[in-house]
Amino acid sequence: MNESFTLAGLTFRNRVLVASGTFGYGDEVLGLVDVNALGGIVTKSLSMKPRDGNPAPRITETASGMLNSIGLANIGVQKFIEEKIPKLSLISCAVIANIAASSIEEYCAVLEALDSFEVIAGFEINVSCPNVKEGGLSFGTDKTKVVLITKELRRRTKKPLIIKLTPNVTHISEFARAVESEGADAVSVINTLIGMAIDIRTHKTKLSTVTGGLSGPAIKPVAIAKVYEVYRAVKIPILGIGGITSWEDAIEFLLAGASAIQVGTYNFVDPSAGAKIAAGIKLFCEQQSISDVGELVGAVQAERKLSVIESWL
Amino acid sequence: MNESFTLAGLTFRNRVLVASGTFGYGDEVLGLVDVNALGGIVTKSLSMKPRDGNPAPRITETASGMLNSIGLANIGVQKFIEEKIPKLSLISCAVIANIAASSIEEYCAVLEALDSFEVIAGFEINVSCPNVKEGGLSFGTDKTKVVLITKELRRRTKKPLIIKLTPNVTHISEFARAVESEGADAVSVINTLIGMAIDIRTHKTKLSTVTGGLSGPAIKPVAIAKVYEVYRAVKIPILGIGGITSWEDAIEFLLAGASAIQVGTYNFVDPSAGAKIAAGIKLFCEQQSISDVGELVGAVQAERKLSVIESWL
Amino acid sequence: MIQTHASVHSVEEIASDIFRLAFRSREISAAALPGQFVNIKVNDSLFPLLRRPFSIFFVEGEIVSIIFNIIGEGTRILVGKKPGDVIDVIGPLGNGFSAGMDSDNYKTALIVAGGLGIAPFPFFLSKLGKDKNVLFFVGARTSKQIVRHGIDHIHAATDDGSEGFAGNVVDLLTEHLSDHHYERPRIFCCGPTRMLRRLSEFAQQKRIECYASLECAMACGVGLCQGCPVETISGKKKYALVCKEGPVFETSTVFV
Amino acid sequence: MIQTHASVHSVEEIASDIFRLAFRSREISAAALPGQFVNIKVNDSLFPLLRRPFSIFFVEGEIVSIIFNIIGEGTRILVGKKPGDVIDVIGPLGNGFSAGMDSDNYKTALIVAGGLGIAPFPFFLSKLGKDKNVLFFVGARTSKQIVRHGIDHIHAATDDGSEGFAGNVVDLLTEHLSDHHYERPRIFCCGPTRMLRRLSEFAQQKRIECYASLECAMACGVGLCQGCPVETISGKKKYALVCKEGPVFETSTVFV
Ligand SMILES: Cc1cc2nc3c(=O)[nH]c(=O)nc-3n(C[C@H](O)[C@H](O)[C@H](O)COP(=O)(O)OP(=O)(O)OC[C@H]3O[C@@H](n4cnc5c(N)ncnc54)[C@H](O)[C@@H]3O)c2cc1C
Ligand SMILES: Cc1cc2nc3c(=O)[nH]c(=O)nc-3n(C[C@H](O)[C@H](O)[C@H](O)COP(=O)(O)OP(=O)(O)OC[C@H]3O[C@@H](n4cnc5c(N)ncnc54)[C@H](O)[C@@H]3O)c2cc1C
Ligand SMILES: Cc1cc2nc3c(=O)[nH]c(=O)nc-3n(C[C@H](O)[C@H](O)[C@H](O)COP(=O)(O)O)c2cc1C
Ligand SMILES: Cc1cc2nc3c(=O)[nH]c(=O)nc-3n(C[C@H](O)[C@H](O)[C@H](O)COP(=O)(O)O)c2cc1C
Ligand code: FES
Ligand code: FES
Repeated sequence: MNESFTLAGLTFRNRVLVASGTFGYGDEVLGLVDVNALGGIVTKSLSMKPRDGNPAPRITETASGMLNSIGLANIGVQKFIEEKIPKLSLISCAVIANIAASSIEEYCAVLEALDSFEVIAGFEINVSCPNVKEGGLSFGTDKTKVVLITKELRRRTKKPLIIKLTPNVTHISEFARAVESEGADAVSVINTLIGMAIDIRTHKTKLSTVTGGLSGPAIKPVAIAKVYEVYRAVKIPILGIGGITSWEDAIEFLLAGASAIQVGTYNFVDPSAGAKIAAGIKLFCEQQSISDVGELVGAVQAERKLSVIESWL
Repeated sequence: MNESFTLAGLTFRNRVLVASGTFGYGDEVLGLVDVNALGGIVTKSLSMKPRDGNPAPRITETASGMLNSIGLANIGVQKFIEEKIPKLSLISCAVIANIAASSIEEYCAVLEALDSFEVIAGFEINVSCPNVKEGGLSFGTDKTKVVLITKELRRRTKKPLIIKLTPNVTHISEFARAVESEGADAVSVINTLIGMAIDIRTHKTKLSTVTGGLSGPAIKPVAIAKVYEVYRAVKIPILGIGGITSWEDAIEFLLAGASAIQVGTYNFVDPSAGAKIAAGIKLFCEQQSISDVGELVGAVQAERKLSVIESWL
Repeated sequence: MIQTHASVHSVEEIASDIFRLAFRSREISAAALPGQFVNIKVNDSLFPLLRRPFSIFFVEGEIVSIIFNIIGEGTRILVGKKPGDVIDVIGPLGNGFSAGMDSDNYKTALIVAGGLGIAPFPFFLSKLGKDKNVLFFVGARTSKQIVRHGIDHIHAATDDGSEGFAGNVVDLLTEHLSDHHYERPRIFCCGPTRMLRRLSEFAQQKRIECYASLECAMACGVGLCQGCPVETISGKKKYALVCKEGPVFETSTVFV
Repeated sequence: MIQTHASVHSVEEIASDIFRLAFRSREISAAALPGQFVNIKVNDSLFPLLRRPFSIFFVEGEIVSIIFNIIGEGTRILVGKKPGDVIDVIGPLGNGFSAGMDSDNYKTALIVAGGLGIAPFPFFLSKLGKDKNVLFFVGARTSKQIVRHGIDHIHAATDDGSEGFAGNVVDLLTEHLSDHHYERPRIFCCGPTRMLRRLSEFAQQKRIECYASLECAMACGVGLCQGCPVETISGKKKYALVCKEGPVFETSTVFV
């Protein structure tokens, strides 16, 4: 049974990765978790300089989900190179560096700083970051900016380049198509939904930053719909993300069109979730006599016989 | 303690309504529920002709939420007038007719058919409907269409006109501003999020229509964020909707900027939820010596001292 | 239809992997008709969110009971209930079998139940007119999964042949009726949709009236959501609502 | 740090509305240090989603215990656990009090606990060097809510004056220390943030070293999410992570 998946020349041992910001730099739980049972690790978003992140409170729980506003707290690319890369060189699953930045120049600089390290197998670009030059609006909701970032980064690396799309747009497929034509090798779908919570006793927002990102099982149906929308729009592979807690969830994403999946929030509940999910997918495929997990990708039977008028609400 | 709320001359007894499509036409559970304890009832979306709705399955449960694709099944405006209006005339809370249509002409025709009935206190317009003439794309994601619908309907009624916005757009506040300037009296925020689920054994989608609308507690954080975004953008009142199950949830929406709220999915769990929530708000305000529930509207302390760069992720 | 906080009376395994939960409710027990169902909120948390519908299995005094097997989160929570625990129940709901069963136009009730489809029939039997003959055909995976509560004699069909006819219950019925003749029969059935479809065909061939209790996903159970359509064959409407107009339908109105 | 399915040993109310849950874990009991915590998944459902952190209250053989009061869904579920139920526990986590307590630089441990802030101290006491003097100041709403487990003598402060000093525990400590002198004191404390802040001020005035166990919302408890920052006064970093670098901090590093 073939579990592996190849993306622009990079082979992942299996189709289960851990999502950016939910598994540190891959070395936090080495004693607790067998990371080599994963297809890959995506690092916490890295920026050029270290970032302190937002004041407390940074997280709050919601119904089957959570809100976060970590503020891209990270050690910065230099310290990452010095302290983390040596440790990551010892593990055998693929390491994808996730990059976040507040200007296009910064995206390029971080990528260039990392590109030569062999252990960095590819890049995932977090475009859900505020564009400081233009008043802090997110790059990710502005197609021209996303296109520009993709173009500039594509010129600078031969490694797999994955653009991580935000779901907070009307048509995510337009963004996927745009980055596909700029040469992105894959898209990650989805980042968190914008959400907010208020403490009714204090009248204060439950996150210091007012709004934050909603993740966890609550958003899974939205993520599946976005993956399916993107799958019908582009040919490049999709890394499906959003609320995955079990191998059943992972297979649902594969059926919807994801070539691989990432486990996010659920790592906080069970740091071994990724390894368990990979094992679950394997067992399921063996039991169903599926010889390659890839057969499941996009295999949903979505009978779109229905007239359009019947298709909404 | 003043619980009431006045919108364009229409006074609601309290700030708790039941949402369209989740309470039938108001007469289904008359034996079970005291509807007069509600501020108002919003009817199931009405179209000109009766609509059968979508094939089964139309609903599926998700983590702290549900997906639906009812397909706007309704008895049509004529039968509504003949069979439901006489019954609705016997209840004392405000009745808002919700209108859904597949063309601008149809929106106008339904509104005109209902405008003369005294029991219809106002209109809520569901713009999350496919625009049949233009290939079935939702009116609700196209600002020019939403503007046009508002303009045409505004000309045709003096009753309160509420536009119900879809959350499936990049900036919902732009839609709110646009309908405000066309004379809408209020906006309802939010309709369902687009979502999808797949049965991994059969590979079939769990809804006959592939995608559907996600509702319930899972979406509450998204709804709160959208209400807050709209609150900062417009002066007209907001009817807050999305995942409300308790008076605490209702107050969270008021704090975020909603002038009143609507209970949707949770009616299915507890058809008396609306009445209980109204009672809970009342008790809370009395205990806190709040003399008017309206004091809570928009009273969130959102300390936006943070620099923009810190405000996302 | 009432909404009540009912006290759990007992939970017991009445057949292999099949559980009976009994609760006390004066109002529901007084109003219940065979074939109706109750809609239960299994806990007061937001997960699982929706109520779970279950046929009324039996009513004895103020005690109403349901039977179920463990499918997912909802039934897993139900099986853990202890006497005295409180559950939020809405019921009785739906039309029930009454239209078909309280009729002089038949003499023999042929009851056909597949698996958990046995659920409505003990109560049905207890309310059936004394003038009727009853034949009870029960299909199950294995002998251990046959629910026998309140039923004197059954014609069993088991997948593994561990009791009665080895095979499915529709074949058993067909075979049985080819050998035996009954006075003015009528079929009442509940079970997997495939079984109901086959029975519907058989009944139409034999010109026997056939009433089936259907299952489908439900959000509200009371007609608020329009979430439970079944396509109707004739009639003005394309769909009927299983929760309100059903769950019992004359099969020729819903199956071709 | 290990992740284990631990078997619940007992759940009991040890003071008014305060519960003790004990579970069996060889690995966690062997590794635990005073002031560390465990992170518990209270059920295997998706609601509540995240683990719940609790200080290690006591370790006896292989039995680890925590104490808590009922706050929301998570603690409500925990209190319903029965002996033999299995809970998923990650622990022991965090730094614990060791840095401060295993030191020759003090002689008298002044322990100050507010409410549930008592939680880490019975275990702390059981591990404290025999050469230390201990004074135990405990604040609670009322006498009935004072947890006395494994503690011989306490100086109580109650809000309602039902036992000891009527008022808050910081005032009690202040008053007590104005009358008494202790050899080379050091403060160890846990409780509401406001109390810790006041103690920190007091300690800085008196030039007493003070170690506090902090609480804050946590998503992972192991350093993966960066969700639990506490602002640090000095040092190169603006924030420290409560779950990894804490929960115990020398108060002058986190409170002004
Ligand atoms: C009118 C009616 C009567 C029923 N009577 C019985 C009965 O007497 N005994 C019995 O064991 N079961 C009965 N069922 C099915 C029962 O409702 C489901 O087995 C139960 O809801 C499963 O819940 P769960 O949380 O354990 O499963 P999950 O699979 O976790 O449930 C997920 C969702 O799917 C729905 N669902 C799952 N299975 C079914 C199903 N077969 N039919 C409808 N919805 C389903 C649930 O309600 C829930 O919304 C009946 C269903 C209906 C509609
Ligand atoms: C290191 C540490 C040690 C702790 N030790 C104890 C202890 O020994 N005894 C005890 O009773 N409590 C302790 N707490 C607090 C305990 O974790 C919360 O009371 C508990 O999580 C409440 O969960 P709930 O589901 O009942 O409440 P809910 O209010 O429903 O929880 C909602 C969310 O808020 C979080 N939360 C709620 N209250 C707190 C809180 N005070 N601190 C942090 N997060 C919170 C929950 O973890 C959850 O994510 C400790 C917290 C931390 C961080
Ligand atoms: C605490 C937290 C921190 C995150 N940090 C990042 C990040 O640094 N970069 C990024 O691209 N995504 C980040 N994400 C988004 C996740 O990678 C993922 O896209 C999202 O959480 C949805 O998946 P989930 O529902 O499985 O968590 C973060 C999510 C969480 C919950
Ligand atoms: C089953 C179902 C049917 C609905 N039908 C309609 C409808 O006909 N018209 C409409 O404007 N909104 C409809 N909605 C949307 C709700 O009114 C509400 O906006 C949404 O469900 C979010 O609120 P909630 O999370 O409280 O359910 C429907 C929702 C559900 C769940
Ligand atoms: S289940 Fe809601 S209408 Fe039938
Ligand atoms: S709780 Fe996740 S890093 Fe501390």
